[in-house]
Amino acid sequence: MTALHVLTLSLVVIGAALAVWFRDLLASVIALAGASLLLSLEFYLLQAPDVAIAEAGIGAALTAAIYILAIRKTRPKEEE
Amino acid sequence: MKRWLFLAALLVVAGYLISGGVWLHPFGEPARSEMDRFFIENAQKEVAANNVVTSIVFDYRGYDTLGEATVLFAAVVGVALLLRKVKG
Amino acid sequence: MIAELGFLVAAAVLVGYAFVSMARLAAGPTTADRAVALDTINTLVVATMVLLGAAFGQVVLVDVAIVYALLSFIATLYIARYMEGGLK
Amino acid sequence: MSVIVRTISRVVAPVALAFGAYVIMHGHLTPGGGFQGGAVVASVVALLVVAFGAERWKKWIKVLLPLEDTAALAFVILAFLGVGATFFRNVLAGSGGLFGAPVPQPGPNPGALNTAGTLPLMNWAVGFKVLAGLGAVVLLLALFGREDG
Amino acid sequence: MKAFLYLLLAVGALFNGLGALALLRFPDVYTRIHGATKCTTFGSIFSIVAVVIYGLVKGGGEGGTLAIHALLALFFLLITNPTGSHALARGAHRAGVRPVGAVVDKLEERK
Amino acid sequence: MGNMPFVVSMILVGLGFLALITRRNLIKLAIGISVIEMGVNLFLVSLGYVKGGIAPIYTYAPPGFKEMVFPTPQALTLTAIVIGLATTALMLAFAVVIYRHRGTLDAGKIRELRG
Repeated sequence: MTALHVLTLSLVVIGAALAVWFRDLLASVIALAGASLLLSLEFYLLQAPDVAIAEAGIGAALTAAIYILAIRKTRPKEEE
Repeated sequence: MKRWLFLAALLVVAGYLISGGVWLHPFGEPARSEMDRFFIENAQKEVAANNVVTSIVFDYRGYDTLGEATVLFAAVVGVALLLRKVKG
Repeated sequence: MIAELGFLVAAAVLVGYAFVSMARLAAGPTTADRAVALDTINTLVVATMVLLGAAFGQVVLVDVAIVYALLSFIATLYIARYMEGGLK
Repeated sequence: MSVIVRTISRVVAPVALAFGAYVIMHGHLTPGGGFQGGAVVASVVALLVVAFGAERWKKWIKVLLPLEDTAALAFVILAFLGVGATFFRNVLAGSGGLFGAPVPQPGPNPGALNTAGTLPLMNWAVGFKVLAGLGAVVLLLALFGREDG
Repeated sequence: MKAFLYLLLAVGALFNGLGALALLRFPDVYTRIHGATKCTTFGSIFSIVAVVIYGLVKGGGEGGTLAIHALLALFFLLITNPTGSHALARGAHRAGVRPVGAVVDKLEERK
Repeated sequence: MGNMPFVVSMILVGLGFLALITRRNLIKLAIGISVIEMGVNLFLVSLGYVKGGIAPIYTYAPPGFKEMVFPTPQALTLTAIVIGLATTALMLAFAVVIYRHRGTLDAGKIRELRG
């Protein structure tokens, strides 16, 4: 149990750090989607299936969808 | 100079946040539990729902959900006003 | 028939593989590499969730895995459509 | 997108709609409820947008935006049902009518669908609200900036 | 019975590991898609079938529900995962990513 | 392990603030706010965790369970997630409209081009 918690939480932190660190906005959104996915697994481990389903439905599809639509309508690179 | 000041402020804020996390009460042993125990024991009798979370969302703390519905409505109206093309 | 410990260990191993995928997500030279890594993490997490539902002995938790299996490819489709040059 | 993606979308979209309805309907028994089921169904809207293009679903905005208002109104009316005692009073629970059956036995049980009073109705109202709102958001973002608007 | 379940779990973990290894070691996008998607989907079949058999052996309403829901998850995984990989490979080819070390590109020649 | 979920949620909040301070792209700022939201949700849910507890659902619960995880923080988080998506969509709509009018997403340049 403890090992699972530690692994999942480290993965969440790595994903969020990558989402903040990437300059390419699309890569940043992909890392954010990965972090949201693993955060949902952490909610699952914390025995919160309601929250996990909400995070799954929203983080898996809708967040990535609206971010990518917004990036498509604007500029893909973050200007320096 | 400015960069060093920024780094120092960053370190201070990070140390503050992380020490707050470390010295909170231990994980897995919540401090106050009367309200939640009441909900867990009485949800089946009073609301007749097996899922305690749903009974809280829609019954015990329904005002929260009402506020959430208002915020969602406002956000959707804002998006529609911003992005909808005005005809004529 | 105590297979719950086996399920738990298998789930931990699968989460460990997600580290490798995360390394590819960090390193991948093109966007497509990162999207492949995200897809792999999706599959691993779905398998992990099903295994943990059996390991905890709670049937209702498996619904989360169904939602993920059903919806996780939509993000991949959006990334692919973006790379094709669609969605204008 | 390609033929394969369109074919699979034709298979997956009804199944996901049915699963979203299951999540909303069993909100008082299994994990789920209005928010989660609405998010699942709104993801179906996102899938249809990416697979078939956004123009095809342009007139759905005229349906989705009023649907959100109607669902919000239904939720508030359901909340007003119990105004004799308190706001958000669950008047239907245990009354014996529709959704009024008491829990089979207290403690762990397989559950019965017609329990929990106004909770399933509120689940449906909030589910329609969330699916209409988030689906309209995705459609509006996808349609913005096209020449034919 | 228990040994059989453990065997299934071990095979599933092995194939998932091969998929992750392919993701790390292969040279370009297309081989990574090939290795990662195929191996993880195949390994997940074994892992989830172990849960299904566990539920069926356990029996009762609880075990039956567990088996049915796990089978549903497996079914959706089997439908959606190859679709995503197909769209991704197509998108990568349209975006101009070329295979490493490829001598001939038949998809390019057809145009 | 210890208090690792609390520490991780604090780290997520710090990362989001870092993105908000150092980056100027509007969509990147939205990503930073999303990261802060993730941290807050994780903090709320892990506040309600009880050691050895099961999910607060009586359907098919294991017969001899001792504890249940506290349900109130989960209910609050549930509404917070949906609100988070709606407000993110509002922020992205503002970003798209600003790009359409000003031709840039840089927060500093937008401030200079007032009027």
